[in-house]
Amino acid sequence: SGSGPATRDAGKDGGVPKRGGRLRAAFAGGGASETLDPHLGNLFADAARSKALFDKLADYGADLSAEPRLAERWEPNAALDRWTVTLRKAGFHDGKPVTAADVLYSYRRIADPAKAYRARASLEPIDLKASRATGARSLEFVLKRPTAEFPNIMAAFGTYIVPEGATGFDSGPVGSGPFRFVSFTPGRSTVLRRHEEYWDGAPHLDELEFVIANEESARINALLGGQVEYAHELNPATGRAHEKAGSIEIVRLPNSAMQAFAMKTDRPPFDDPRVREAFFHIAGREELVDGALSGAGEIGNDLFGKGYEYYADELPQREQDIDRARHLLKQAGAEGLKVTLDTSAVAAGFTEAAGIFRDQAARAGVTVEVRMGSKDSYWKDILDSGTLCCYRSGAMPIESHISQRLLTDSTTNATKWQDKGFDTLYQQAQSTKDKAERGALYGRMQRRLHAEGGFLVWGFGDWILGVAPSVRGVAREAPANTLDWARFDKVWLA
Amino acid sequence: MKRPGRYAAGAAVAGVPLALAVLGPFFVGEPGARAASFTPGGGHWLGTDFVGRDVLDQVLLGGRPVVLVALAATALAYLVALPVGLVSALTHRRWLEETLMRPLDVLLAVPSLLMLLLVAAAFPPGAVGLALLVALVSVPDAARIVRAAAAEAASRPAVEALRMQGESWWRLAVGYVGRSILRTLAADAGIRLTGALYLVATAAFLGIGVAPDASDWAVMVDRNRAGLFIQPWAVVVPALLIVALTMGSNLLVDAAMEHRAPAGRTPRDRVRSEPAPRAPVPPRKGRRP
Amino acid sequence: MKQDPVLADIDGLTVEVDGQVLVDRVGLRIRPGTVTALVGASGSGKTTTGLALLGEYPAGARVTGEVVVHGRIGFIPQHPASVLNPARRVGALLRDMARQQVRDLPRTRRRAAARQRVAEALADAQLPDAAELLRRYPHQLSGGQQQRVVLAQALLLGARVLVADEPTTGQDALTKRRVVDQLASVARRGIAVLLLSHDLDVVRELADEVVVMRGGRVVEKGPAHKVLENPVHPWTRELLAEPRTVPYAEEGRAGTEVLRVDGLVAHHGAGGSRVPVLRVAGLTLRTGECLAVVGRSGSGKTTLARCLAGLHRDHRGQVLLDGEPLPRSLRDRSREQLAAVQYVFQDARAAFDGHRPVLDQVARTAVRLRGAGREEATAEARRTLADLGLGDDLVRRLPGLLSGGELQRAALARALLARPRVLVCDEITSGLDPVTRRSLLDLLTVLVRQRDGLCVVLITHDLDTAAPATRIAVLDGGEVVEVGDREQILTAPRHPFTVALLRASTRRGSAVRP
Amino acid sequence: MSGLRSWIARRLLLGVAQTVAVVLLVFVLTEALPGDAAVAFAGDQPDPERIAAVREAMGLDRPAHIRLGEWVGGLLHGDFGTSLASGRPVSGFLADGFGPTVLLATVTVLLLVPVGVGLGVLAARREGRFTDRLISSATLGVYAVPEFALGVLLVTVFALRLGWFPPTAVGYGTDLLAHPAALVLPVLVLLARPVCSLSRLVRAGMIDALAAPYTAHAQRYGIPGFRVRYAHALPNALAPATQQLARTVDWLLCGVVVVEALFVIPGLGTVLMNAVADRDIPVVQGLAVVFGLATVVLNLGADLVTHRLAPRSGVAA
Ligand SMILES: Nc1ncnc2c1ncn2[C@@H]1O[C@H](COP(=O)(O)OP(=O)(O)OP(=O)(O)O)[C@@H](O)[C@H]1O
Ligand SMILES: Nc1ncnc2c1ncn2[C@@H]1O[C@H](COP(=O)(O)OP(=O)(O)OP(=O)(O)O)[C@@H](O)[C@H]1O
Ligand SMILES: [Mg+2]
Ligand SMILES: [Mg+2]
Repeated sequence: SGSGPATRDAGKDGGVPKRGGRLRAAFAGGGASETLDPHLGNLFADAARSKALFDKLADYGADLSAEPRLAERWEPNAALDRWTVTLRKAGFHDGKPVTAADVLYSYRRIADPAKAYRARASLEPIDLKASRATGARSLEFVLKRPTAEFPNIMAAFGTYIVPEGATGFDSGPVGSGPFRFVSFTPGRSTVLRRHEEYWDGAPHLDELEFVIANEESARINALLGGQVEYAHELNPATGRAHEKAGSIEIVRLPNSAMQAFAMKTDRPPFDDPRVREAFFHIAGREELVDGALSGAGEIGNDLFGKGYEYYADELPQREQDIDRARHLLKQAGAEGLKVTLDTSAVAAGFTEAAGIFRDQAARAGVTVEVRMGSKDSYWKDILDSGTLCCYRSGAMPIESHISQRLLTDSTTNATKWQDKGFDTLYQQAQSTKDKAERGALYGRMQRRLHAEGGFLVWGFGDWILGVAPSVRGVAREAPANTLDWARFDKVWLA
Repeated sequence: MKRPGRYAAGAAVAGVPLALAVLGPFFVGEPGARAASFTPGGGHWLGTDFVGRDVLDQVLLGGRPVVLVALAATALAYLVALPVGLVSALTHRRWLEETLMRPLDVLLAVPSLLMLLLVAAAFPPGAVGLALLVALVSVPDAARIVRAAAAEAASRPAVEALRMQGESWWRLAVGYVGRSILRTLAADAGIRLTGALYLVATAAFLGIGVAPDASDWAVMVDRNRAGLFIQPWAVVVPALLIVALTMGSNLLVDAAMEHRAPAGRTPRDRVRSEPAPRAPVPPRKGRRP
Repeated sequence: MKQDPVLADIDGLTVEVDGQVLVDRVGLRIRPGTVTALVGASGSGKTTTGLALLGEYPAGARVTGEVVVHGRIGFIPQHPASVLNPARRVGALLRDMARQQVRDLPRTRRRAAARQRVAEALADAQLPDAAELLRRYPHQLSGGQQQRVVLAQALLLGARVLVADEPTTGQDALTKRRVVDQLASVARRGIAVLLLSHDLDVVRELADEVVVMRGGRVVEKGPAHKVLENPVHPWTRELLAEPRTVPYAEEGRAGTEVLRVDGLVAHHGAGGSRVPVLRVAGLTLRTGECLAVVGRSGSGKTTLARCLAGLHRDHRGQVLLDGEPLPRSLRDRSREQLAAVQYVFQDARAAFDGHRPVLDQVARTAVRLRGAGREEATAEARRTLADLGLGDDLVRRLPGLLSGGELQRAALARALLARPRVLVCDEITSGLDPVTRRSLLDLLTVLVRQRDGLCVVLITHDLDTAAPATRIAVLDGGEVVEVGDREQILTAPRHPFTVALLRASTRRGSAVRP
Repeated sequence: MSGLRSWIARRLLLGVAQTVAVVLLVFVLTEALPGDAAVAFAGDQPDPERIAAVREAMGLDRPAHIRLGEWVGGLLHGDFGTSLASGRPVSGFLADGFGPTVLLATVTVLLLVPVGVGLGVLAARREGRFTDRLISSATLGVYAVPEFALGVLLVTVFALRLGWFPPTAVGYGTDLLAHPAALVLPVLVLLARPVCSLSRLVRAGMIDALAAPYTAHAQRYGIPGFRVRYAHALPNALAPATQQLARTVDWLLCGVVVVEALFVIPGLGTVLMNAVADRDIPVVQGLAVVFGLATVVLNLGADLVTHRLAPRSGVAA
């Protein structure tokens, strides 16, 4: 895919990239237990730091399709269960080249069952015992089953390549990323310096510092006060307040966060598709986006991945239709329905959305009782218990969304959508080499979900950043978690 | 030395929020459709709040719970703290005092965040959880202040005399000691009231007591903070009302407490800072009738 | 203003509260080097007049007339405890005052000089070895010691005018002598002293001018010898009449034992500094008798009384009522036990709740300890108070609005309402003029004689008051040095201390008679 | 004196018991919270298999009392244990958070005492008059404004508009002393509420103390007004205020979460927040020890002062 959006934007920002300077970027963090281990990272701050220090074999483009990074090329066999990957010429910060052995070491480290690294689930399709290096820079991945979207695996969150044998990362981690390590204080700051020999061209910045500020208003104040040049994750309201003021620049990364209500399809009342459909019709999506996301986002159509590759654009937008909802509920014998909606302050917009939806449901005669849960254990709590909950997802390919959440054996199936036919469709897609055909299969799956799935996807939130006027080259289209999000090697200071 | 105007300031300041709290709910119309959050104008006098509701309506609705909850919470806290503090100040049994006060110290040392989280997790949302929470958080503080204030009064000869008369503990503790430290208690309670109010808001955010989008001034202040710069009214109006409530009620209490010292011979102009006269004092002339 | 040496001038002073006249057109002139004594019945307006010099009036008073004062005024209030800061050590104010006076000295010498001045003032106020005393808190001093500390403050001040409200009430005869000498020497130094006193001996000895007050009016004034020796006004004459001599109790009516003190050793302070201040090997009280306890100030009289009353827990030994040991703390005593032993506090003002009318407080005793109904109790309280000369309108006021002597009587009434079997009275006559004192003691006599089984412990410095008692106990330095029948003690004292005490209180013309 | 000493000794002994109680309570509370370190670690990927693996790796599969026992055993050897979330020693967490917290607390208290007491005394002197009303209204007004709003307001005016102070301490690390300007706004926010509560209590006590005869007496005897008020009247008014002050210091030491977050000061409050969110029990327990000890010592101090200011108490019958 050659030049990423970053370089495109650089032109729009005007001027030729200037070399030098130090950029300070404020992120929310995890306190003193933060780590530089790229496989352990969980937070946005971890992801951004890992991205600066390390590389993956591939990464997601703005539409969530995999783009080659350390992998120069990849080639499947006919059965789609063996993939040959050729690495590009790249070096670690200590001068050693990135080799197939490093890749295998990294993947095996991630997959270590004793360690429970986050990306382990993503690497599950790979048979790492059978996979092997075929040369210094080429290797063959053996998969447990046909996997047409194997590149998504190489681009998955946290699948960074570390040098063979690397264990401790807190002092002097060595990666192949655009920046090399200088210093790290957990929960406070991380200082990195330009890696001159970076394979994708040395960064413009001399130095990059990540500082941790958990409170949103602290990040925006630090930005306004010139203490940082880049503030990650701002509130929609803050975005609106400063958009036109001109002292800082507000960058919105669209389609970054799916916002939904997840209905458990395996238990009453949502085991009745009519009730699910009724709920689809209850939701006033504009009202939800305006109220819960403060207008910073787009409405959803009960499908994940708006704007991403394979997204079923052609399906009609669902509108609020209280009469129809009442009718469906009556049909289902669920008049005067009472449900508990689980929510928590775990993600922006959750409690707001819950309140708004409660009022909307009341108009259809449904009593929604909002229950606040602990934000630290929310995701675990809603996974198996309850019937209806607020749900959110960051950007990932639609295929990953399906494989992680909608298959019978998916590990985080919050809607308990377990459907043999659906599973089969998925497997079929994974064995289909032709992209268009595969797209059609994804389309079929999405139609089913749209008609009777468990996710009431009401919106997609923007990811809002603030940058100082002097900062150029910040990508504007990349959803959070994709390659160009929080990417600093193409950024420069005017 | 009665000044008729001494209640005026407090009454004027507290009157607005109190009137709103009492009468506000009667002036709220049907809730219309929600607008976008944090938008000023657009048919909403005070704009909209974080979920697009009319701020004016919320202000009108949000006073009653604040006043009720804060009052009830403070009263509850004192209901426990007062006897505990007084008993421990009045007893001569060290073990009793230690038994009463030391466990409270333990409560004090537990980070309130943890307490909040636990109560949030353990109790269903509702008045009970909320009451318990506020009591848990305020009682140790209040009890220590009561105890400290009462220590001196409890050791006065007047208390011995009351004991000599076989007065009941209540009469002694509440009628004499409590009354002697009334001013301090009033000051502390006045402040605690406001503290309780925001505790309710924090609790609401963690899911205890009232809903996180409840119509409640304190909750409004907390939840609308994100929009402070685009739609300030959603924060400023309820905050000002709370400020007025706090300020007014405390000033009223101040006024009520004015010159409550037991009557006796006091210098004409009460003792102030002026140094005692050194040179011949100017004749002190009384008013001639 | 004419160039006369008048230091303080009160002219036509009228103080009215709620239409009631406390002081009516009083005029006074105080000249340097003289002692002006203000005498009169309890509640006659002495304190009100004295406080006027300080610019203090009852709250809400209407004041007319003129008060002019030149220079600083020292003040010894009737209840010295009230001006002693309970949260500060006794030495704090003294040291601060002294520091003010040595400001002009070089820095290095200030400390020593200040200390020197304080020590002198204390010595002048008859408080020897005061260094230890200065480190105490006011409540750790006996009533008389408190009074002398306040006197020391006034002396240290170097005031040009000294208002001394009952400066000798709490002192034993020996100390009183010295205090009187001290006041005399103060006057000799050119200081004008306004002495408000009931103690006519002191007045006789000190006063140059005597002003006699009654009901807020000046009824007679003039040079001391004239007024005291040839009183014109009948009221003055009444005031000067001889003290009573009729014994309080019927002679020879030896009753049964009520209260016995056994091996009592009382301590003050806590922990390591716990010092024994009182030792009573044995002391018995019988029904129908009156035991007077005399002794020097600070000898432990109040401590003894408080031990009996259950107000002082920190003691060894036992107090037995009818042979039953009484709990040490009155908290553990039953109602009957509480009622049986009643104590009238030395500092009456501090012992009342300032927020409730006196009558209510007095009546409560009957309600709580005898289970009387409210109405009934109030009626009885009103009667008892009236017997003590306290009118209805007076006792419905808050304690702060009563004079010192009035409060003392109210305190006695409060204890009497319990119908006690043992009544411990701590200096209950100290704030009373001779006339009122006489009537109070008469009342007590009636009670002792009529109420079967009542016995009274009368703590007093005044030998005239002690003399009619059945028996007299003499305390010195915490030891009972002598107990005996009145005749024996007064006529044939055995202990040298008793002798000294008796000698000190022998006054001109009349010795104490048995 | 030695009575006092034995009292202190007993209270300290009790204090140890109290601290143990605090630790136990905190342990139970944290255990009672929904979720554990493994769940918190798993975040939005609560894959049950993964949670089980993490649980095992963290040793959470063992019974709670064994874990507590082990931790206590370590503590007896001065070892606070290791964090579950990061595997780093807990003592490091405490040491890191302690510096900024103590600095903020010290500066705040150094300003709070004179300002709070001074305002209280002034208001009491002018009871019912304009100055009193002004002081009362102003402090109450500030008190009733929530911390975050006050913080945002101060930052907007003094940092962003006027540029006098940095808006946050971001990037300054632990060495805040090197950037005193960054402390000004946080300290102001921290002061806002305690100044009000302290001055109100001082005022309440002072009104009675100033009206007391002993104050008039000291004044009459030529003691300068300042000394009369502060050395003679104030001690009688101070007992409740001292308790309040102890509470304030305790609050300052045990983490002022809002201010730390708003100004990016990584103190103990932040450590606690994160540890609770991570269910990092050893860290929470380490903090509980620190908080428990701080509270015990502060309460003992305050009680000593109370005792000293009411010397008559304790001898009552
Ligand atoms: N604030 C007040 N309001 C009304 N009456 C008062 C007030 N203060 C004092 N009195 C009354 O004024 C009278 C004079 O009081 P004052 O204290 O001057 O008497 P005194 O001569 O000093 O008496 P004693 O010898 O008993 O101390 C008393 O009857 C007292 O009850
Ligand atoms: N709380 C205390 N702590 C230490 N010493 C005390 C305390 N109370 C009293 N004392 C001392 O104990 C001694 C006896 O005091 P007490 O009050 O019994 O004397 P008293 O005979 O009643 O004297 P007075 O006639 O002056 O009232 C005095 O020397 C006094 O200083
Ligand atoms: Mg008098
Ligand atoms: Mg005595």
